[in-house]
Amino acid sequence: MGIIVGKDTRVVVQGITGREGSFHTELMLKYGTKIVAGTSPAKGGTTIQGIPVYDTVEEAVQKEKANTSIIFVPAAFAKDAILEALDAGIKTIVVITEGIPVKDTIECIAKAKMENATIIGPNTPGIINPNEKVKVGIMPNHMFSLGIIGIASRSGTLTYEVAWEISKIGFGQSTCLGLGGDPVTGLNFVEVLEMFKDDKETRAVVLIGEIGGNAEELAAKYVEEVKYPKPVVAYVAGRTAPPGKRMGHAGAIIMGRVGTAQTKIEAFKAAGVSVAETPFDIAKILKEKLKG
Amino acid sequence: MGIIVGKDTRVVVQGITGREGSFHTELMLKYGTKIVAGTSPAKGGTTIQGIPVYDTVEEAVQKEKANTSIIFVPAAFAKDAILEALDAGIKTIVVITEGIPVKDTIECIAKAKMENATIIGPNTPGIINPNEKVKVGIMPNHMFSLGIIGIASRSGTLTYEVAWEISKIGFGQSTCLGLGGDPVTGLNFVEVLEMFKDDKETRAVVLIGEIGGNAEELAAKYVEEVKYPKPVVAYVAGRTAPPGKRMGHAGAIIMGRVGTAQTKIEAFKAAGVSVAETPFDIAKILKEKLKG
Amino acid sequence: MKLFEFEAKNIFQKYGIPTPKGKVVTTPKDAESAAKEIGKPVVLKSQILVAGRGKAGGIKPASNPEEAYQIASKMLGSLIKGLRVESLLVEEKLDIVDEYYASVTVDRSARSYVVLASTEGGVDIEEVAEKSPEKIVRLNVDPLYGFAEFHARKIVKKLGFGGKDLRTFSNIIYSLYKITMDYDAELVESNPLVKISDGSFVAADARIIINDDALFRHKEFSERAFLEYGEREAEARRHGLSYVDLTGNIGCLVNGAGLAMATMDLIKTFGGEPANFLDIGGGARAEIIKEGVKILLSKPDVKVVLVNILGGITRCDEVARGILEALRETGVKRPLIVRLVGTREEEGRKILEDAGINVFKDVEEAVREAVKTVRG
Amino acid sequence: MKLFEFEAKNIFQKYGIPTPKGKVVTTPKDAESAAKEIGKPVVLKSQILVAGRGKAGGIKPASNPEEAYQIASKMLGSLIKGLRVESLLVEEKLDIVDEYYASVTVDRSARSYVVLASTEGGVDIEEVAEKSPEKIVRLNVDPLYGFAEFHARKIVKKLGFGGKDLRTFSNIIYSLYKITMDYDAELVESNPLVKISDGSFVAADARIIINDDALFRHKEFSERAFLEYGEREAEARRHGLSYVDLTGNIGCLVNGAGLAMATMDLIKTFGGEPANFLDIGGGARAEIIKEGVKILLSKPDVKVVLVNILGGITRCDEVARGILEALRETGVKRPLIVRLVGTREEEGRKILEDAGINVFKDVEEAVREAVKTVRG
Repeated sequence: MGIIVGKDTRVVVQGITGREGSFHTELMLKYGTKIVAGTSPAKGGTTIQGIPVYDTVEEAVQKEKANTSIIFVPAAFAKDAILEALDAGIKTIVVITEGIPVKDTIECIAKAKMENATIIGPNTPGIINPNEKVKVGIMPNHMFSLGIIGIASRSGTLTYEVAWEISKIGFGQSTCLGLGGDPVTGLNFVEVLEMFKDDKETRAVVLIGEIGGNAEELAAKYVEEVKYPKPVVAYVAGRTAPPGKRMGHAGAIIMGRVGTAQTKIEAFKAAGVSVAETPFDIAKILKEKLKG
Repeated sequence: MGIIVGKDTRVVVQGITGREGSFHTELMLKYGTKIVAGTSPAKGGTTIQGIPVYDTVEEAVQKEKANTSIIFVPAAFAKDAILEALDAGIKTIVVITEGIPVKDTIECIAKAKMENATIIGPNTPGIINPNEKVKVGIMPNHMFSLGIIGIASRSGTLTYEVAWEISKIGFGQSTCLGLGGDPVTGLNFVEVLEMFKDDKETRAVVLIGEIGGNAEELAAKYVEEVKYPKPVVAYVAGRTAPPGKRMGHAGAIIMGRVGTAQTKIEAFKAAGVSVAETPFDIAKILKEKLKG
Repeated sequence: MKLFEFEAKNIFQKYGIPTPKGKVVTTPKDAESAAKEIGKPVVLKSQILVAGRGKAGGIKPASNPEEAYQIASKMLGSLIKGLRVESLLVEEKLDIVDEYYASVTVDRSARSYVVLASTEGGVDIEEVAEKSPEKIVRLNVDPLYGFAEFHARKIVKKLGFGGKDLRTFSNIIYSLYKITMDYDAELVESNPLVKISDGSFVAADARIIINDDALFRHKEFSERAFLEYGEREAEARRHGLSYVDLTGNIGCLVNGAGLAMATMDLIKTFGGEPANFLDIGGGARAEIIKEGVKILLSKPDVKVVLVNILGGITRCDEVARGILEALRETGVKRPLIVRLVGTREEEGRKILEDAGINVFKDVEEAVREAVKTVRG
Repeated sequence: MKLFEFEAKNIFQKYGIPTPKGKVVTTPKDAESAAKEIGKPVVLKSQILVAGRGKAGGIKPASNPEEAYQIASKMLGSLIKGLRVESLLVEEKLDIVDEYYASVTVDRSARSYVVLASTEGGVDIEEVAEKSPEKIVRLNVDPLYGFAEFHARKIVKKLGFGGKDLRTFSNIIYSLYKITMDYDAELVESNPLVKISDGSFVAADARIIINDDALFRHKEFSERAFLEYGEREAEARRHGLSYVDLTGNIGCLVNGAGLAMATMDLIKTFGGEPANFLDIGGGARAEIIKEGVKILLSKPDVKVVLVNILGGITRCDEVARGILEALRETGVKRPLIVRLVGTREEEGRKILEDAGINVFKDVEEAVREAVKTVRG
């Protein structure tokens, strides 16, 4: 079990011939991920790490039954890659690429919704399910271990730190995914919380947030409203960070007075979510919550 | 009965304050059409011919329960007017305006389809149902009369000639509508034939085609395929007309060798459709077909 | 509105589609120096807005600058398919390896744009379409979804391309689509799109037709409208009239395109030959009617003028006044046959009858009379 | 990337949104003649890329050209909110009747653009948003449907406008949306958008922020990037590093924005103060690391440099090499505390330890050490 990816996940790597694409294909294969194809327009017919490379995602789906895609193509071509995956019928798309124009992201997410597909990212480290040995992402393999904690994070390396701590105390992870570091992403905390709620393997959920946006505030509201049935532990980075670029008055108008570490932490606390002071406290709190 | 418009039709005139809009509002009212509102952004609150004018179609729908729109606004603003009508929930939109860019028309028709709405036109004289005294269009009132013939036409004045002949022999019309003179229109012959098929009041159907496009050929194919249960009489204008502007090779490729009066007439004849030599023969053929 | 080949090629270049090295010239001297500058055999292509100029002698090769001068002297100023050659495009002669086809146009029945491509480019593409339709790949563009680069790759992939060609060809197709959208085109076509000996793709020919109805969004072309039309047709269009020259001797002026065509067909049925197609549209005022009649009277072939008006928005009295003004202004005396019914019919009839012009109520009668008149 | 007010206003004008008569000047003399040209009282507005310049003295009225000269002399070259005033926008003083608000921005949680408008424009708009949210009309744009003129009219209608104002205001809102799309903007805002005494609307202020990630599509701005940043921040961005100056004395260099913020928070938790935020991103090479360290060492406030690397894509040996090169190149001697784990950890550790630098494995330990170091 776990969420979004599992043993039936068959991955096509879009941009497999690039530096990052080929490097991480190797690491994903090592982890156990079923990489069934790669794409690179104009390089169809070759192989990389023993994986067949096609010109189009359509071929990867038809010939190799790929159902999940991970995208490494440069930002300028990412929108096209995502739309191609959607068109080919891919239902889970992990977008590693950073620097995608927000207009492109917005369009892709809307079209994904129309196709009932899930976009993870952009600018995400991806998703990993240690129990089923599936990693569709770029996180360091050894920091994750079989387990029961669901992690959703807006961060990359910070997530690895936290996952590692959780691995060290023996809880491990059911699924860990990065929502992506961009302002607009395919998944938010609430949607992931919903999925973890129904996942039998997940015993507790960790949310790693940061300043900016109101995803944390909405997650807090959700936890409270549905009386979330599993322990939720949150950490919010950026108490000492400068406020992000201010989006004129409009930013303040659409979000209200939210978006600082303080408003997020307060919202979590008010909703009964345990808030960790430091990333290293998360593991300690989990121990507390799950003892007995 | 009849198709598309009837006694429940409640019309909002978009562009009611313009020369054409106000002139034809008067004529439609005279004919018996239930005009319930007009719109003209910035002129809301006034009245024209006793009809309340609103700034938005939304108000016309909410306050006057309009369910049908007729559009007289200039070509440059027509797309916006159509989209506004769709957004307000209008399900039948008659677009009188001529000269709308084809890109705009294509977009509007696609969006109408999404909303399950019907666009008649653009560049149409509209639709008239003499039996229920509803005219949403600009055709001369006195040329139409109560009756049993369904007419679908790509033309304007030529339609009036034909309708008049049919009125003179006493058959009258169940519904007469202009598909519109533009290359891309919201309705085609096949769709109208389908509607007339199920209309009890319509005893025979007249199709008035012209050179260009393949709407007539498709109609012929349809009549043959469904073994159309009512007599169909066709006339095709343009046997002596010069071929229209040639759309490069592409035009020929997408349509094949069709589009001339000859191909259309042959297609109709092959499908068992009676083809009139002149517009004035239509009434004679109808008499023949419906005698007894 | 049709663009000249060189205009279309400039746009192609702006969108990253390679075109042959070339220059537009209006004198033989310039043709010579253009050929010199290009520095290899060239092709001289007459810039006229009509299809089929190749077969009509509008495209000629020249192996050196002197020859370019000679050929240009002959071509410039000559008439091809009735249009005067005002300029030539002098282009490098390409070392063609293969000819392809690519276009974007409007698919009327699908109510969408359609993208077409084939490996069988060249003048016979229509025959290919008929005999081996599978050799032409077509993709209708969902108007709400749009056309993405990957769609172009799907098309080119289906044509059997891979490797670098896949990328190059699909980039060109994507650009054709972008041009279609940005310029409100009804047609953007390259035939042939060629592969040359170094393996690259070049648009050997380029055609763009802009949707007339969208010209208000493309003011850059407004100055040069009507160039694709003959003199009378251009004059008609300047007054918002739709006019096409034909070879008969019965001049027709009708309101409505369908009725105009039906009138012409009737003329033919009764044994006559229409001299033209002329639709005055809906609601024309006397001034416009006058211009329409004047255009008909300006054509020496026209032996009789047949006016067929079914007044709806168009008012018969306006028509009558326009006719009389045209006759007065030109002073031309030709038999005039008028059929007039509908809005303000009585007023119109009176105006004409007062001027001694007979007015018909029935179309067939009027047309018969016109045919009888030309037959003498 | 923030655009200057005058740049934003030029774009507004191009899209048909009226802006005050005005001119950008860089000398008091030019300010004087601009005021003369305008021929009535003016406002001098410092062109700096930071919000809140009004309250910071960056906007001043002048009733005549001489006064404009005087004020410009003082404003030009002065520092406002840490940024030097290089140019002024000299604008006619508007005869304001009413102040409105209109903007388009990205709604993160709705994953769409959102259009906002209010009759309560001006500096207090945020307070209005909080206390009387009903006074602000908002419409989220369906990304697949787009935003049409009628949507703009719906918004303005909801604000209570009718008649000519309805048309004018909604045209402006539609233009703001078009600018947002065409320029890949994250924010296009006019606050206040004012009605002046003749009843017309004028964008008294104009703000545009372009999405940095989309700058590759807007080459026209590439030359003038980074102007909105301080010197060190601009230098960092030139190397693709994400840097923000803070007021503490512990310089931080971290891979990953989240980890960087968490590191800063830890510093604070343990009683220290971070001197900056610096995220080197993923997979940085030694060269980039070197530039990052150099930027930290260039800041006199920095008493200790704390490097926190969790190597995934980033390789620890590259980090180690980058650090040493920076130290060598600058010759600056400051205490250096390094936490290094992950990819090529052993190699990296060895390189640093060979150079006499202590390497930590645990973040908390490293941070504690850094705080201890600055405390002496």
